[in-house]
Amino acid sequence: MTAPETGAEDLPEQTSAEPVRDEARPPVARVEGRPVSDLPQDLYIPPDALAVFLEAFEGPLDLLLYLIRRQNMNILDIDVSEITRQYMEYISAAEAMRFELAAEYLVMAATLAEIKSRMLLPRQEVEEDEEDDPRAELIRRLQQYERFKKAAEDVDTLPRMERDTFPNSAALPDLPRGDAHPPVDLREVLLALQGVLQRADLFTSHHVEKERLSTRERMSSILAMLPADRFMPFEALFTREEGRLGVVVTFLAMLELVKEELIEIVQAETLGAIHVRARTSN
Amino acid sequence: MNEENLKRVQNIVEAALLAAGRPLNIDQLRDLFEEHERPARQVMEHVLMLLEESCIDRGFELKKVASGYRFQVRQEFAPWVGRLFDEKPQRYSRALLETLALIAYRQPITRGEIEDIRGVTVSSNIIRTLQEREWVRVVGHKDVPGRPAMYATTRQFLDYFNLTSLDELPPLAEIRDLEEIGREIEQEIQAEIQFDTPESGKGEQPGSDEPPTNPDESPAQKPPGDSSQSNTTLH
Amino acid sequence: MNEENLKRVQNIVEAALLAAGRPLNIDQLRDLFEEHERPARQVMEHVLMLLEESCIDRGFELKKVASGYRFQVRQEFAPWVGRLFDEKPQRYSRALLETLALIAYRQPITRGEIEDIRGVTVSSNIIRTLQEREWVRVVGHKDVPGRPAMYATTRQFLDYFNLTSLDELPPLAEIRDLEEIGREIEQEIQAEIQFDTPESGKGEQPGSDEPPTNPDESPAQKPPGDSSQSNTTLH
Repeated sequence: MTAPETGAEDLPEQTSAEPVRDEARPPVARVEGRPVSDLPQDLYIPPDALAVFLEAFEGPLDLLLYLIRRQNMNILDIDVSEITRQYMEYISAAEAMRFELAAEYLVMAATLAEIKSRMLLPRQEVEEDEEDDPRAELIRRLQQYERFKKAAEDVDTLPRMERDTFPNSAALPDLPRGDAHPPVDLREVLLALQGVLQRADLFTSHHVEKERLSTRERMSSILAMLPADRFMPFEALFTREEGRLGVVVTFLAMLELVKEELIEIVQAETLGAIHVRARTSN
Repeated sequence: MNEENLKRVQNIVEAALLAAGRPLNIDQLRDLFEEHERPARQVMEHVLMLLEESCIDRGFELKKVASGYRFQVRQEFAPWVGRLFDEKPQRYSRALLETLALIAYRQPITRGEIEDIRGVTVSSNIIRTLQEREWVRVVGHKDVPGRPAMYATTRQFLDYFNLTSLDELPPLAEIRDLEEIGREIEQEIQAEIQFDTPESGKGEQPGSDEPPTNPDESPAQKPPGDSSQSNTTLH
Repeated sequence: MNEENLKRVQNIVEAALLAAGRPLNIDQLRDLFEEHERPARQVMEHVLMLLEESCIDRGFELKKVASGYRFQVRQEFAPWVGRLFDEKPQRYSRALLETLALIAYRQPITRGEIEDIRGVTVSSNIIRTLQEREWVRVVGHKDVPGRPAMYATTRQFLDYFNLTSLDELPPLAEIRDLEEIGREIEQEIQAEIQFDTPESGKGEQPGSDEPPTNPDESPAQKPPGDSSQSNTTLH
């Protein structure tokens, strides 16, 4: 913002604006300097109504705006003494009936009183400098508040969900099951095992340690191969390709399975065929 | 893409938007297709236009909001549809709306700054309600004593109020000072004959009152008038 | 009722069915209208027929179900719509990983035996998940009261972890020495979680019984001192 003086130099016509502005003022706003002849008639408010009345305002700025609008005043040219007088009426009425006012109302009362007294001081005739206008700050605040008050009203009128429109949806058809398997890192599995082992203190159990996992693996596969209801020839559990080691591992696995009573081995006659089946209780 | 294919894409998009029940953006819609059949962005935009046209004269419309496209009830039918729901649409207090408006138009803004303009304290309830509704979030802390939180609006706020960006908010009234009003009155008088409003205000207060374009990409715009380097700290 | 009115009723019904998110029957639909404008049942039936026809060749259809009418996404678009709900898979729980490890190292093993070692019950969900993933299968039933199933790992398990045989799993004794791996993997998991957060966690994923792995519980945090001792006592 340019300083007011330079602004006037930049716009020469502006210097002649002052008298023009005076004349252009709407008559309703020309209360300044004149004796106030017509008192507002609606100042008396019953106590209950006053409480409701004050609660309807969002604070002192809102109340002031109301008073200004009711007087058909222009914000930019408020009659401070009149507005102060009306404002004080409400405040003292509220205090008289011990209606608890927010502190902001009292601060505003003080501000108004101060502006009013400064307005009464003899003014130097440097009209163009509105920094000297004691009302400037108040006017700025009123305007600022008013624009956001208006903005809030505008926001309230925007078409909004649940009032002006509703989101649409339709029922789902049968959806294909997504293949949503989480990835697993083997190290995660091992870490998990470590945790269990610590808890179970299985390290002391050499039983676990001694076994080669290939034996365990073979135990599983033998069990999976064996039908529960009938015997299977012993030889069917081996494959030639695995060679000697395969036989040994299979044999160890079978011994382990027998020991754990998971399978039974039957040989009908000496040197006869060996048959194996999974153990069942029946 | 031939017409038949276009129609199929249109139906898939329609099906997806109705299945989702929430806004989907163009990327999300394109991702529904396997790579070899995925429509180009322009095709998708065209399809959305066709879809919009196909709902003219129906009970619902395709609406673009901040997070994408969604189907919603046409406003003219809201009174009937509203009867489906027991609860009356919530009315928001002036205090809440004013706080929301200040955050929307002046973000990022602290509670203290809101209170300065409104001239009253802002209750914690209001801030909490706005945050619970996910209309408002903390985008940083101002680097002043007490490090107060700075608030900004969210994408959900825009979605809720049927906006695609903050640009679509109703314009904020211009603020005028005493000097300006003097000039204006003079102009009014001179312009009795030819009425012509210059673009006043806009150039004189650069950006200060214009809402940032995209709240998500610029969550911590500096407060208006702040020219120092880092008044603002982000999360 | 003239054509214009009919069209209006049709649009209101359409809007209501799309907004309701549940089936509405004819009475409920008629209740949306004030008494003086309420369409007769036959009119409503006619309107519903018109509505059904208006959705031919679209992505959705009007369906009559037990509790009324509803709009439903057409089955033919399920493959595309389904991708909307393809969530990023959540991580497996510690409980699941422990169970898997015990089956791998102690197979064939019953659930009861797993529980004995872990000291807590193993949920059926875990076993089911492992079976669905085809990492674990039942290889028999133990000949004890209740004949519990015995579990073993599968070829798919070996394939997934790039093993040719279980022998390639590190011996148990080495597992105590995993602190290094533990720390390493934890960092990876953390990094992944950080990547995931912006989109995930919306709570759109029902039915995931397993809480996500909590990296804080990871055994890698145990004091390093006590590993050196027991390590030597084994073998």
